[in-house]
Amino acid sequence: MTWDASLLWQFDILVLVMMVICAVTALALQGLLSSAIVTGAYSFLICLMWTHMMAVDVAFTEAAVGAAISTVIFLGTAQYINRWIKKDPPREQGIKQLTLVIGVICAVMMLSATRDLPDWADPASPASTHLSPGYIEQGYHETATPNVVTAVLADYRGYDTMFEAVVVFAAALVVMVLLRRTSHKHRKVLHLRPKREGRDTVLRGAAQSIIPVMQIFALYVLFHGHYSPGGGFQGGVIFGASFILLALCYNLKFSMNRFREHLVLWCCACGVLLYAGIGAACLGLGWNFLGYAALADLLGVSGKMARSYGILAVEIGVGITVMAVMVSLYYDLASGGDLEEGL
Amino acid sequence: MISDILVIIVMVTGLLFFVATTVGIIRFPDFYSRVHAAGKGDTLSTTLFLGGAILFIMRDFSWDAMLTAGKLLLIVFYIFIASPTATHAIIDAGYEFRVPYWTRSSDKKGTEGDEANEENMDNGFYPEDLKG
Amino acid sequence: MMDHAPVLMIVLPVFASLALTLIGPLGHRAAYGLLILSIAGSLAAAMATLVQVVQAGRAVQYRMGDWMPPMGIELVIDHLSAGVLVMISGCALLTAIYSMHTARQDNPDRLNHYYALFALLVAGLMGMTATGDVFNLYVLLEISALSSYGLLARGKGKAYYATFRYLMMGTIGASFYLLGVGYLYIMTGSLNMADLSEILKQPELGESVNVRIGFTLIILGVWIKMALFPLHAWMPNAYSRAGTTTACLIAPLMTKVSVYVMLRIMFTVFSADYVFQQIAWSRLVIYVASAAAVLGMITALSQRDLRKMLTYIIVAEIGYLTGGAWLANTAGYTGAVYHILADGLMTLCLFMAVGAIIYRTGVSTSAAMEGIFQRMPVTAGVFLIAGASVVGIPPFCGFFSKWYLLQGAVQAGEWVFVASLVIAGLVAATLFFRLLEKAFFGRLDDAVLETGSKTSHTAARTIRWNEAPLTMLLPLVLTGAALLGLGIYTNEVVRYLIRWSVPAGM
Amino acid sequence: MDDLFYFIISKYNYWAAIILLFIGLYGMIVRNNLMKKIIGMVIFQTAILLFFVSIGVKRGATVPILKFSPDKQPLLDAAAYANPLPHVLILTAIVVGVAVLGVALALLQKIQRVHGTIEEDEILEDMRK
Repeated sequence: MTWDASLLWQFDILVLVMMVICAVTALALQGLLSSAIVTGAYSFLICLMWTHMMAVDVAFTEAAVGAAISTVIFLGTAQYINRWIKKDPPREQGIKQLTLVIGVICAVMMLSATRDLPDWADPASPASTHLSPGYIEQGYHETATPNVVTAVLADYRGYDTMFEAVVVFAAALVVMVLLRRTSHKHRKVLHLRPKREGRDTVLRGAAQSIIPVMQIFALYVLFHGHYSPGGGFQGGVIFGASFILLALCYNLKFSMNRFREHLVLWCCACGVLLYAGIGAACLGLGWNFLGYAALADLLGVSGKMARSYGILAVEIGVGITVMAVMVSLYYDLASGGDLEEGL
Repeated sequence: MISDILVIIVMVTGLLFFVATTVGIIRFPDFYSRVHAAGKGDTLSTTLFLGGAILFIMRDFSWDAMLTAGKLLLIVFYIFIASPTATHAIIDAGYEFRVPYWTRSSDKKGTEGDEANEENMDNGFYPEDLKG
Repeated sequence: MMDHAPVLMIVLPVFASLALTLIGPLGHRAAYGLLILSIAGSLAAAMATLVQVVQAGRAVQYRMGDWMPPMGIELVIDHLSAGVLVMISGCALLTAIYSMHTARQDNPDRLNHYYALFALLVAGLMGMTATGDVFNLYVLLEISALSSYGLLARGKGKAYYATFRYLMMGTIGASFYLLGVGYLYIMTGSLNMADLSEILKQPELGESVNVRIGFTLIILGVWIKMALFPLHAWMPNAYSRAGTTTACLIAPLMTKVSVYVMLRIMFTVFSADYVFQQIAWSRLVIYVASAAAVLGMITALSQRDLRKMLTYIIVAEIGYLTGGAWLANTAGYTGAVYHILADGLMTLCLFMAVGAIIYRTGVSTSAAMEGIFQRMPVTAGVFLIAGASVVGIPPFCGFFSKWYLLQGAVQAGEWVFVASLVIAGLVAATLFFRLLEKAFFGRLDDAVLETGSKTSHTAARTIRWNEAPLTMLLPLVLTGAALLGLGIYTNEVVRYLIRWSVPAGM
Repeated sequence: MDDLFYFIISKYNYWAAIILLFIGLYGMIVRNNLMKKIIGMVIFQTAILLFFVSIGVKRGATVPILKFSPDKQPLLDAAAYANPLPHVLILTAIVVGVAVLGVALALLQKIQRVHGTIEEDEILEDMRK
């Protein structure tokens, strides 16, 4: 019964308590804008927690996706909805209280059942001894990728990741099918905002100096994902965020002139096509779907290097899709679907 | 040893500025001064804190340490650009929406800053009439 | 290529949806052809796999990326999933053919994207059925869910709120499933279904309260997804407000695949022993299922909107399926699995027939049925077949699944379930006789006057014989024939397919 | 006393996940405003992700990126690295989460446009008309 001091439990508990406070606040606030911002803070806290749990890839993704993109699309939506909520109506409270009671009972049951869960951070727990040693010990020999998360993500469980790219692709399609329209007669912004044309040199100057660096950083994150935290998702999200920043600092049209709508949609599909196409190419070369080792002869390298290159290629596919999808979500949600004026 | 003390001094100063920022955000009377506190204090304290971290890393003078310190320096640099810009944008937006600013008289009337301001922002009027 | 059939049937629709997005504004016919081509390919691959499975007498495995199973993801297609896969791709193909006119009517713009989502939904459902990995199942569940949100929201006006509720409930269901998987993972360290079931055989895990919580959460999540009776509130509005093609695609398939997932979790990941001896909720679940069957049918009887009525019939059918699965004997299991196939076809047939009627009359209440035998004899005939099948009249497949279910219920001594099956059957009979009475003897003018719809008025007056277009009629007749065929070949289906998949310990 | 302390510090992470889970569920089911429901959904999903990542933590382990010895050989000691598998699953789940969030917000905008409100009771009233 020893406890390793390297896991600072005091720090964890502090962050977790703050997370609970943020969650309650986000649900309790009357203003929806403030709720959205507090949700962003919640995301940042969970990033901190995950970094401390040594899940750097996950924290990176959450910081980019949960804290940045989610908050932006929340705010984009907040332009088109009633921004203040009413108090919950008094009627129907009976059934809601019943739900509450059932919920509390379930929570207490689950909390008391944690006694039988393996201890937190126990190296001898089943999850740490059954599959994960295999990935860590063989992963490098089989895929030549030091970042085990990347190796597992894009190769061992590459089939999952392909469908994950398909999920975001589907989301972009759904949002577009739902919101996109060309007539402007229904446009109704509930909240007026300042027009940004021809103003604000400070913002533009800052954007001009940051955006190129962001894009280089995104490419670095994507291509260096074998050796450091990062990969297709993170790189793609950061690259997409650079276009969103452009739209925020200038205006939507300015960003759309650089990354047009049909090109965005085309990129959404192309990334998935690259991924699935590599899978199908492996199939055509006589291996199973997504067996990158099939590319060894084609590239003239050993099987494990072929897997490494395969991982890189599919990460690029994921990156393209995710980048385009994030931009597409922003375009549609922030402009209410008519792509005239954004956040 | 002496470098340790230096690191501690820099970091503690940074933390003090963090505390000051927090107090400022909570205690200042109106929107503009709060955002100002957040913008200035946050930038300075983050810079100091990361500066302390850089000094700490540079104690052993190796290539790896240099690399890490360089990355931290980049973070400091971009926070230095981004944070004041964001503050500027927020204050600018508030100004365009004519968020009321604090004067001695508004203090006497007992307007509690937050709710009044947020309501004002929500019922904001179009900035055209500012330009005229 | 035969070896790769398991993966081809999943990725072909994905490629089709990518192509539909990439090529851009194609003509309607090109998009339609591409969709049908890909789903037909999927069906062919599913058929090939079925033949392979039946010939080999064991499950076909496919290793993604050539990784050994517990490390990598594998597809496992056994007798149960092969049957369901053929059912899914078959129903999807029939719906795709059927969609020629209705899809264009429901989607004046963005038809390509509509079809792309259609293909993604099929890919998600196929993938859910074929996979042998519990987490992969979650990802594919979300694909099918997301694309179904998009398809359902294409309905007009009030569909948005119904879809939003569906999204909320669907996310709760999927997240419960994910949390349950988390509990299983923390206790076992594995995600592969076969591997999990090996590990879960250890007695100390069998008694662990956390494994039990994991099982409960997964089953609860799946129940929300399949709209078992008290959790069904999201379904009727979402389905009845959707466009015709969407309803024909989603109504028969989504819930049946969720039932399949329930069976997979109960009998492949866990075991019959665990579910019926150690969890021991069977009796409670059977009561709930009985209530679902009876109340679903009675609510259906009280509906005026045709599509809503059919949706409540689905609620009742889900009751049959759940009850059959939890009867804990071979006959009940056989009935449940057979009913997945039969009910998929029945629901498809009903929705298609109603869709055709709505397409021609423009009326969606039961008044549309008035005098339909004179105007649309083929559609009405197929509707009659489907109705007879739901009621359970012999040569059609609905009879046989009910027969097995009754047999199982009697063997298990669950008299409540027996009673509910009989009552639900009687209520269904009332419901369909009432509709068919209208269809035979109803007077056209009354119907038209009642709705006061000008366009259908003139249309009905001038054209007496007003059958649905051929692209709608053909799949309709094929489905009707399939209902009959499945009924006639019940013995073969049970002997070659279902008997093999009966879990040990029943 | 020591046992109690050990019990708390070996389980608190799961507790936080479960508490957040039910806070989110409360928001999704009980709150009347649809935006709040969506925020509840975000909290609900991240709570599950927190639970998953908690599984991957190992005492004395570092990030799952292989370290190399000076002679370029990787150090392949499974105990030295955190369990990578939950991280992979959660990466997938985060992206799924943002996809669902995007669709939910799009639906929200549509609801506002059709019904003129995002309060559940007012929408139901509007639909009854």
